[in-house]
Order: sequence, then C-alpha cells, then structure tokens
Amino acid sequence: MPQIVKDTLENSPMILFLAALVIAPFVIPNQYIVQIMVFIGIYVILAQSLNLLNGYIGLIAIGHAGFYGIGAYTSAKLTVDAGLPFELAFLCAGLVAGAFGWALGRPTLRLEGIYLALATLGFNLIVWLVLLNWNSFTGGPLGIKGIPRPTILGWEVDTRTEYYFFILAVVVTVVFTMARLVNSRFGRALVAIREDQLAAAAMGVDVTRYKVQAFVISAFYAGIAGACYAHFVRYISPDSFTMLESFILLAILALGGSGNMIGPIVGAAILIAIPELFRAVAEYRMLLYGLVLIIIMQVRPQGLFGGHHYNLHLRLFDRGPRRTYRGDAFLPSEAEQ
Amino acid sequence: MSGFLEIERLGKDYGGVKAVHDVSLTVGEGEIVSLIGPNGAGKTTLFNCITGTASASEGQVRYLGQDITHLPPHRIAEAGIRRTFQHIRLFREMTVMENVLVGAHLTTSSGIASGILRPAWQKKEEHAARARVLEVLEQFEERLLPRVDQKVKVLSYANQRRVEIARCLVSTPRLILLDEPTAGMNPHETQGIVELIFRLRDAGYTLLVVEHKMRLVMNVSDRVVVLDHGEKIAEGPPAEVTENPAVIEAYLGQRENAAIE
Amino acid sequence: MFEQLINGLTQGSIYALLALGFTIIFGVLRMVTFAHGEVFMVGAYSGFVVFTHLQDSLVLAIVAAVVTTFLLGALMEIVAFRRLRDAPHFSSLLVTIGFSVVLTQLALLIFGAEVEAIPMRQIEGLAFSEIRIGEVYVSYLQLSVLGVAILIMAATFLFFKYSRLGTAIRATAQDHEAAMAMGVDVNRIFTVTFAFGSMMGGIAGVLIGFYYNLFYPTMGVMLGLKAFSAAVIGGLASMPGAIVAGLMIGVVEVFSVDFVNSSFRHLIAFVFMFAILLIRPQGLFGSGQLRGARGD
Amino acid sequence: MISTGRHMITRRHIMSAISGGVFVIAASLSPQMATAQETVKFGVSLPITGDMAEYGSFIRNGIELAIEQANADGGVDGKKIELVVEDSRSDPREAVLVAERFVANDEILLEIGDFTSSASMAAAPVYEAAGMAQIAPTASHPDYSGLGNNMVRVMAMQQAESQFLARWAAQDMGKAKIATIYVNNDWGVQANAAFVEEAKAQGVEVLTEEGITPGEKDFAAVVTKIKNMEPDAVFIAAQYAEMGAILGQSRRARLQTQFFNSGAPQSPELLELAGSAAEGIAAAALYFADNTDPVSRAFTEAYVAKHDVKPNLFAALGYDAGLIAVTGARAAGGERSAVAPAIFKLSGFQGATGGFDYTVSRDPVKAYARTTVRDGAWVMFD
Repeated sequence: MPQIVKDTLENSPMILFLAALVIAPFVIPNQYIVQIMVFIGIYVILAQSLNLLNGYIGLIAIGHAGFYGIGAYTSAKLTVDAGLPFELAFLCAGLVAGAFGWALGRPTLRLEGIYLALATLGFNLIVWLVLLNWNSFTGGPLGIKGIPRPTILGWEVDTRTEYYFFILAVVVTVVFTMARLVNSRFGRALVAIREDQLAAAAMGVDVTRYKVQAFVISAFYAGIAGACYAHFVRYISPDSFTMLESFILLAILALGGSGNMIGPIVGAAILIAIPELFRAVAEYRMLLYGLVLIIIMQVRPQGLFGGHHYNLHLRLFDRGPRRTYRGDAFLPSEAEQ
Repeated sequence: MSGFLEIERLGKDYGGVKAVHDVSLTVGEGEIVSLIGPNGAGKTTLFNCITGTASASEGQVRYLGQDITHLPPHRIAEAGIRRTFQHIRLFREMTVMENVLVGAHLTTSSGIASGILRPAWQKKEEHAARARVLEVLEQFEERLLPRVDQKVKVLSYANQRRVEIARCLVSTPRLILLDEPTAGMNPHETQGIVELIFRLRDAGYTLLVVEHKMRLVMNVSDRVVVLDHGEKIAEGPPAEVTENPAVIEAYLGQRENAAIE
Repeated sequence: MFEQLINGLTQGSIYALLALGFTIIFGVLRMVTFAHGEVFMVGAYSGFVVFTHLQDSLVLAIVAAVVTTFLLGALMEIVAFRRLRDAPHFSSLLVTIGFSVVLTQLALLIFGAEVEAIPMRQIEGLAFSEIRIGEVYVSYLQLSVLGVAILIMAATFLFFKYSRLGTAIRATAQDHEAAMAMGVDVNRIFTVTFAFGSMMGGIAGVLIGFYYNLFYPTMGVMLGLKAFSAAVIGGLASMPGAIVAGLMIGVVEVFSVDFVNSSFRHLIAFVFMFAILLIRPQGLFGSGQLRGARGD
Repeated sequence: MISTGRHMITRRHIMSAISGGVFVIAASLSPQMATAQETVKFGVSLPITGDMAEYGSFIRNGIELAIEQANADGGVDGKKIELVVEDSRSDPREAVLVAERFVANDEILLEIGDFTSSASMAAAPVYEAAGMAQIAPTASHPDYSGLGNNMVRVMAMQQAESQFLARWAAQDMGKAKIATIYVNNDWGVQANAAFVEEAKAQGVEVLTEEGITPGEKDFAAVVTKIKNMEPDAVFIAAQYAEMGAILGQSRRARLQTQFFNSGAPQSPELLELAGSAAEGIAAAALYFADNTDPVSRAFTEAYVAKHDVKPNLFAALGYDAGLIAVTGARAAGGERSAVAPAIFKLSGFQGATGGFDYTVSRDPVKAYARTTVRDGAWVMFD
C-alpha cells in the first residue's frame, strides 16, 4: 500500500474533522451558529497559548487575558490610528504581546508556584487598569470602534462565513505549529522542566532561557487571538480583558485537560458553545464556568483529556522513524492509558 | 592524567551546618573513584557542588583546568559532566525514549523555528538521536528496549535506575557521577551494573561513584575516598583504605563495636 | 494632610482586617484562597438581611455574618482543600477561583444587581455623628471601624498565643506531619482554621458594609484583590506583615488620589504588589524559608 | 492524526471523528421554529442580568407599557405586537450575538435596545447591514446616530444635559471654580468631558477631574482632596449608588458646596441612600414625575397603576422608545428597511420625556427642567 494512502488512513480522524469544519458554514443554515464557531476558534487559540505555559512547561499563569488585551489593542490602534495594513498589524499584535511576554517572563523567573500565579494575576490587573484609565491612548472605557475587517493580500474578509474561514486558517496554523513545537526537542525540554526542573538543568537544559521563551511564544499566540477578536467584533473595550476572562481560560483548561493538544480544543468547544447554543443557560454563563472549576477538580482533576500524551502531529509531512525499535519482536505497549 | 577534575578545599554549609568542610581530591581521566562514608557524611552535597545543583560556600572545583565552581548546572553539563541522583529524578510523565532524548539535549540543536518547520537537518538530527538512544538502551539487554514507549512512572525501581544511567550515557559525556546507582537492586541486578561500569571504563569514561555496597566498591574502584561528617578522612587504593583505622572507627563507631563484618 | 492620613488608615485597616483572614489561612494550610473577597460579601449580605428584615441591631448582624461565613469557610475548605489533599496545589487554587465566581453569580441571582442600602433613617444617627480631634472631624463610623478592626486583631493574637486550639493551629502551621504525630487531628484543624479565617472576612464584611452602607454582589471583588495584595506584600504567613502592608496600601492609595488622580489608586496598589513580588517574593516581613507554597 | 505513539487506528480515533461530525450537525438544529403570522415581533436587547440589570428592568417596564397601550388600540395593521426580549448584559460581544439572532430571525421587524452606548454601537453595524431599525432608548454617545441610517436615538445626547448643567452653574449661579467627579465608564467619561468643555467655555476654572472606578465605595480621599481646593460647586457624573455614597462621605468630610448631578436625576433610591446629605443638589430633568405635561402625566399614572412605584428617567425613555417603535412600525407596512425612514419623518411627536423632531436632526433636542432636593423630595428648582 503506498505510503501516502497509509498516512491518510492513519490521519483519517483529523482529516475527517477538518473536512467537517470546512463544509460546516455551508451546511449550517443559521449564520448565528457560524458566529459561535468563530468565537470557539478564538478561544481555542487562547486556550492553547495558556496550555503551553500551564500544561507543557508547568508555569501556572492565571492572568493570561492581559496578553489577549494587549494583542487586541495593538492591532486595533495600528489599523485604526496608524492605518497600517491588516497583515502587518495582525503580526505586530503577536509581536508586541510577545514582547510583554518577555517583560513578564524575565523578571518572574525566580518565582515559583503561588507567587508566579500572583504575579501573572497582578500583570492582568495592571494591563486592565491601564487600558481603562489611559483615555488619551486607549480611549479608556469608550474603547476603540470602527476596527476594519481583515484584508489578506487583497482578500476583503467581509461576510461572517469569510471571517469563519479566516479564523479556521489561523486556528489550524496555530494548532499545527504548536503541535510540531511541542513534539520537537524544544517541546521535550519544556515538559522536562515541568516534570523536574533540577534534573532538566543537569541534562544541559538552560531552564531560564526556556521559561522566558515559553512565555514569549504563549504571549504571541494570545496576542494573535486578541487581534482575531478585535477585527471580528470591530469594537473593543477594557471590560473584555478583565481577570474574569482569564478565569474562563482556566475553566477551559480545567475541563478539557492540559499538557496535550486535544484538551484545550475540546474544553473551548464545550464551554463557549453551551451558553450560546442553549439560550436558557446564557444568563448563567459565568455561574457555569465557576461550577466547572469546582466540580471538575473533584471528579477528574486532570480534565477530560488530561494526563495523556496525545500529540497531534500530521504524519503526512513528517517522515518520522516508523519503528522506534529495530528488530521484529516489537512488543506492543498497552494502550496509552 | 592529573588535572582532569580537581576539587580544592571545598566547603558547603547550610545556615551554619557544615555539610562539607575543606575537602580536596583529584580524579584522573579514565579513573574510577568511589566516594564512601556513613549516611550524612556529605557525599551527595559534594556531588551537588560539583554539578552546580548547589553552589559551594568556599573552595574551588576545576575541570580540565577550567574553574566551574559557580557555573549554573546546564553550563557544567555542557562541559561534559553528567550525573544520576540519589533519589531517582526522572521525567515521570515522559516515556523512556523521551527521557533519554532529553539526556541527548546537548548533542542536538533544533530550536523553535526548526522545531516547527522541521528542515531536513532537523529530521536527520532527530533520527540520529533516536538511533543513539536505542544503542544506549541495548546495553541493558531486554530490560529497557521493549518498554521504550512506556511512561517511566510505570517501570520497576531497578529499570528506572537504568533509565537514569542511560540518560547520562546518551550524550557521551567525559565524566559521570553515579549517586548510589545500585541502591534498591538485588545482587543479580547489581552485577549487571558492575559489568556496565567495567564496560564504561574500557570505553575510557571517568567515573565518580557514591556507593554503600563494599564488595562493589572493592572490585570496581581504582581509588576510594572516605568522607565522614563532611571531612575527608582517608584516600587511596581500596585494599589500603579498608585497613585504615580511622575508616574502621568511622564506620564501626556507629555500631558500638559490633563484631567486625 | 492629617485628614487624608486618617482616610488612608481607615481604608488600610479594612484591607488589613481582610488580609488577616488570608494570612491565617495561608499560615496553616500554605494555600492561598481566591474567594476571600466573596466571603466578605457573603458576610456583608447576611448582616444586611438580618438588620433590615429581622431586627436592626448591629450585634445581631455581626453574629449572623460570623455564623454564615464560618460555615461557608468550612464548606470551602472541605471541597477545595481536604478532598484535593494529594492533587497538585494548583487545583485547590482553581477551586477557590471557582468559588469566587459562583458566590458572586449566586448573589447576583438572589439579590439582583441593584445596589441595596439600609434606609438612612434607620442609621441616620450613627452615620453622621462625629467628634473633633484638633481641627479635624472623625466620624463615629470611622472610629468604630478602626476600633473593631484593632479589637479583632488583638483577639486574634491572644487566641493564637494562649488558647489551646490556637497553639494546635500554630503547631500544624509549623509542621503538618509532626502535629499529626502529636495526635492533633490535622484535618479538623485545617477546616477550623479556614473557617476562622473566613469568619474574619465575614466580620470585615458586615463592618464595611455598614460603614459604606452599600451592598451589591461585586462589592468584595476589588477589596478582595487589595487584601490579597496586602497579604502578599506583608509576607503570606506573617500576621503583623499583613496588617502593616494593609495600612501601607491604604495610605499609598489615598495619597495617590491626592497627588495624582483617583482613577490611579487601584493601579498604583497593584503595581506596588507586583514590585514587591519581584524584589522580595516572601514579602516585607515574611521569613526567607517560606519560599514557596506546598508542593515546590 | 491523533496518534498515540502506536500506529493502528483505534476505537478512540473513530470516536473523535464522529464526535466532531455530530457536534457540527447538532449545532445546526438549534430551535428556530417559525410561528404563525398573526403577530408582529419587536426585538428587545437589554441587560437582564449583569451589573446593569436594574436599568434594563426599568427600560423594559417602559417599553412594555407603550406596547400594551399600542396593542390595546389596534397594534400594527391589526396585528398584535410581541416583544422578543434577549439578555445582552450590555456586553458589546453579547450585544453583537443578540443582534445576529434578531437579524437572522425574519419574524422580527425592528429592534429596541441596548442600554449602554458601547453595546448599542457594537451591534449597530449588524442592524445596519440587515437594514433593521435599531431604536436605542439610552444611547447618548455622540457618534451613535452617525453609525448608519437605521440608528434611532431617543435620549438626548449626553452633551446636551451636561451643557445645560454647566450653563446653569456658570451663568445663573455664577460659579467660578468647579471640581468634577465621574464614574470611569463610557457614559461617565462622556458626561464629564461635555460638562468640562462647556464650563471652560463659560469661563469657569475646572479645579480637577477625578475619575472613579465603577463599583468603588471609598470616596473619603477624593472628597477630602476636593474640599481642600475650596470649590464653588462640584459636578458629579454618577448613578445613584456612587452618587449616594459620595454625598454621604462628603457630608462626613464636611465638604459643603453646591452639587450638580448627571446620572441619577429624580431617583428615589438616591434619596433613600443619601438621606439628608442629598439636600440641595441640583439636577436636570428630562422626565419628571410631577411634570404637568399631559403625555408625561398620562405615562406616570399608567406606570404607577401598573407597578405602584413612580417611574424614573430610564422607564420614561423606554416608554418613548416603545412609542417611536410603534409609530415607525405602523408607517413601515411590515417592511424592515422602511421603519427608520418613517421615524425620521416624525416631527412634533410628544413623548413622556418631551418633544421629538427628527426632521431637524437625528439627535433629538430636548428641553430640560431644573430640579433639586428639598426636605427629602425632588422638587422643581425655581
């Protein structure tokens, strides 16, 4: 059987799922559902960005909405005030957020556990308060309106379906790049630091450098999510980036599970879809998130998909070694439980 | 020969408690030196000072003439020094393959961009690393190879010890510090480790071993250094050290002069 | 200037009182609770309900607040900490974040978003009477808040210094295993301590609720964050530290209003906390060896 | 692709593919049942929950009263008007989602809502794109009506009220030095900016502009700072909760001055909260319970009859929004895009909050009355 067929079979679940996502906007009559899927896409990017810190390298950040806000405001200011083309502003949103990731990661290297969590929360509050009070630059509570629709190399992303495909493309890129990253030497170093920082250093892993890099990449992805949100809602104000937003991300990771690529996707899909799909629940949206945080920790602390080592890497482009053990008597290890 | 690893008047105290005090010793290239002494004699603290896990309060550690006393652990690892730990410190949620691959961290160089784009050299490097891991695991015959894709937390205690040693070997270091490598192993398994140590010596590695099993120390070590209460009380070839009255007193003193073993 | 200092100290004593609850909880459990602001709110509301619906006596209101927050604290400790004893300590923090969100939302559902207040005629006398110190007027209410805050702090000190239970709690704080070995029922101590810390929050709630005479579901959010900062700045396990840090934040805030603008008061308080975390993570008064929380 | 290190297709692979597919299909069957055509539907987007829920309920009462009266007198072309109320929590993102649902549901002819300017402005592009009229009862942001030809403003622009107060303070009362305190939300910033601009134009020295974070309780520091500046008057842009606390704490800090308020005019809750500290404060009134104007009196009586409590400005604005919606619907003949043009032809239309003349400008100009608090009650100032 030619290799290409074997690979396609191997990756059938993901290909089927992607195919379903591509045809979804045409199959679904109600534009409103497409709208929800755009928000799910944004939260998947955000959840994956936090997953890199909380799940992979084990740095607990509970103030991630700060980077989300920085990305959104950067992209908005660059397009609305500076008139930059969307592509550039979108990239800058990630870079500026990444820079703040460095600014937060670098000085908090010495902090551990609770103290690091408090520092990230402090960062979130400071960002929120600066956005709220710097009226001249950020518009304060008035926020920024009239943020243009994205234009990619001439393609005016106008209708909701077009925006859906834009977000789908961004989400696939983010998930794909992160999947590859965490499955490479870099990813192994992150997980080693999570498991045992001291042993990792003894193996030659420069722990401080990786911690800062993890913060920068995570902040970059969160900034990109912020830009996606800004150009979709076309109006942003500080109260979309408060600490409650960070708690929603924590609930998503808690429900879906962190430390692998699937948990955040499932968590985001469930927690963002439910309040929108079932209007009755909408009023109790935040109550739902709070209850998820309390109950999931009692029932299944590692979350639905936590504790497993799922790695989403597309065999199609990655001629990894087929067998990890030369020789015929390959004893199949029991299922990945 | 000399000048490979020199420790000069090394001291380390934790808030007034002198864990290691004024210890000097040298390890020549290709030599196997054992470090023995009763519990709490400062053996592991000395190890930690050499590998940067702890920073020495006074004195100096020189490796190949270079002062590495206050280098961070990863820089000391770069210099070619590897260690195992008294209490096993493996990456529990990672598989055997991944644990040892982290051991090969310094022999590979792919970073963020190459991790994502996966250029040809990165794939080649990854294959080479995985192949080298399998080679190292083969030294432990059938014990580790079949379990290469299992998480280390499900392995037996002895197997975990072996993975820790494999993790050191995979990046062909020049100096290996083994902290009680056969702790918790039965005689048969201990013999496996002894044979491994001999193979390593023949391959030209230099070893500094902390051990309690006297039989193993006797037939493996070129030289033996004895620590007691943080101070070096004896040094020399194994036969000579066992006759040394200070050593006997240090060991036996604790058993109220029970019959000589 | 002196008048602003009084304002600063009053505001600071409120933060200190709340931070004290944090410090007691962290001191023993080595865990930070994120729901302390909401426990404060629950205390305030229980006092308000009793005062307006049952009988308008401040003492009854305080008793109601004490009972509700003590029980709520016990419940939270069991759900967030006791059942998660062996889970990574981050899970417990997540559960307290869950509680803080749930408590606010429940209050919204039960009491609605409207700001409620005790009709002025009921407390007109207390609200506006004041006495003169030099050329400055200090209202009875301000005095009562300062007074009760000091009273409670003193009582806490005495309780921990001399009472049998207090010593048992301090022993558990030093070393859980050793205390267990001495026959101390550590689980009960954890629950009682958490409940005691929450009760402190409840008392602060009813006091401050009546002082400002404003009751709304999100009243505990900003105060909780400030008390959180005070506990951190003071050194998470040191009670004197929490009190001094609380007063410092109060004064820093008030003078930031005076010299800059009142919209910066919260920003400056959190920048202050962030800076302390970076420079001295164990806080101004915390001792070095309390480097991190349980588990690292 | 969910390869778990082994190279076989397992049960879990198939499961995840199916779950992906199911999720997509289930999502598309969400309830959108059509109902018979004998009713006309108005969408209502308001904060039913969240921090602004109480203002949402006042406005909703006003709208429902107007709709009941309209249904009693024949509805629209004989069809009964039915309100489809959705909770936006006045959060811009939710308001956009609510707008999407209204626009997607072709039963709905027009939309009344949202409470805050930011939520209304976030949703405006959605209504504009669908050509559906958006009647915002309380959006006072200057840019709101310019966002499209379907945006109908009911409340006068914030500037108007602030300018009225500034002129009242400067010209009639001759105040020379004024300090301002404003709640740092989109409405507060607007109200304060307009007041300061007009006050400076009138030659008044503005001592300081103190922003307070929404939900704040402690104003001792602010009030003491302002007292030391010895202002002739203090303008406060805040709703009754913060306003009551500021007045109470000003009394404690012995700050005696003429207070002007925008945000809680004629609010009974303010009197209950501030008690005697509210004596003498000045506020402009668009709607005034004891107003002698016939339409306003009729509205007050109907409201008291239904809710046995006096209506406030927000209820009155909701009522006017309802009236305007009905007038527009009756003239539009069931055509969405015809509603707004019909409304913009209105002139000399009398509502509970005064006259509307859209032919002059899309931003209704209102006459304000001067009110104050004497012996614990809102009364006319002069």
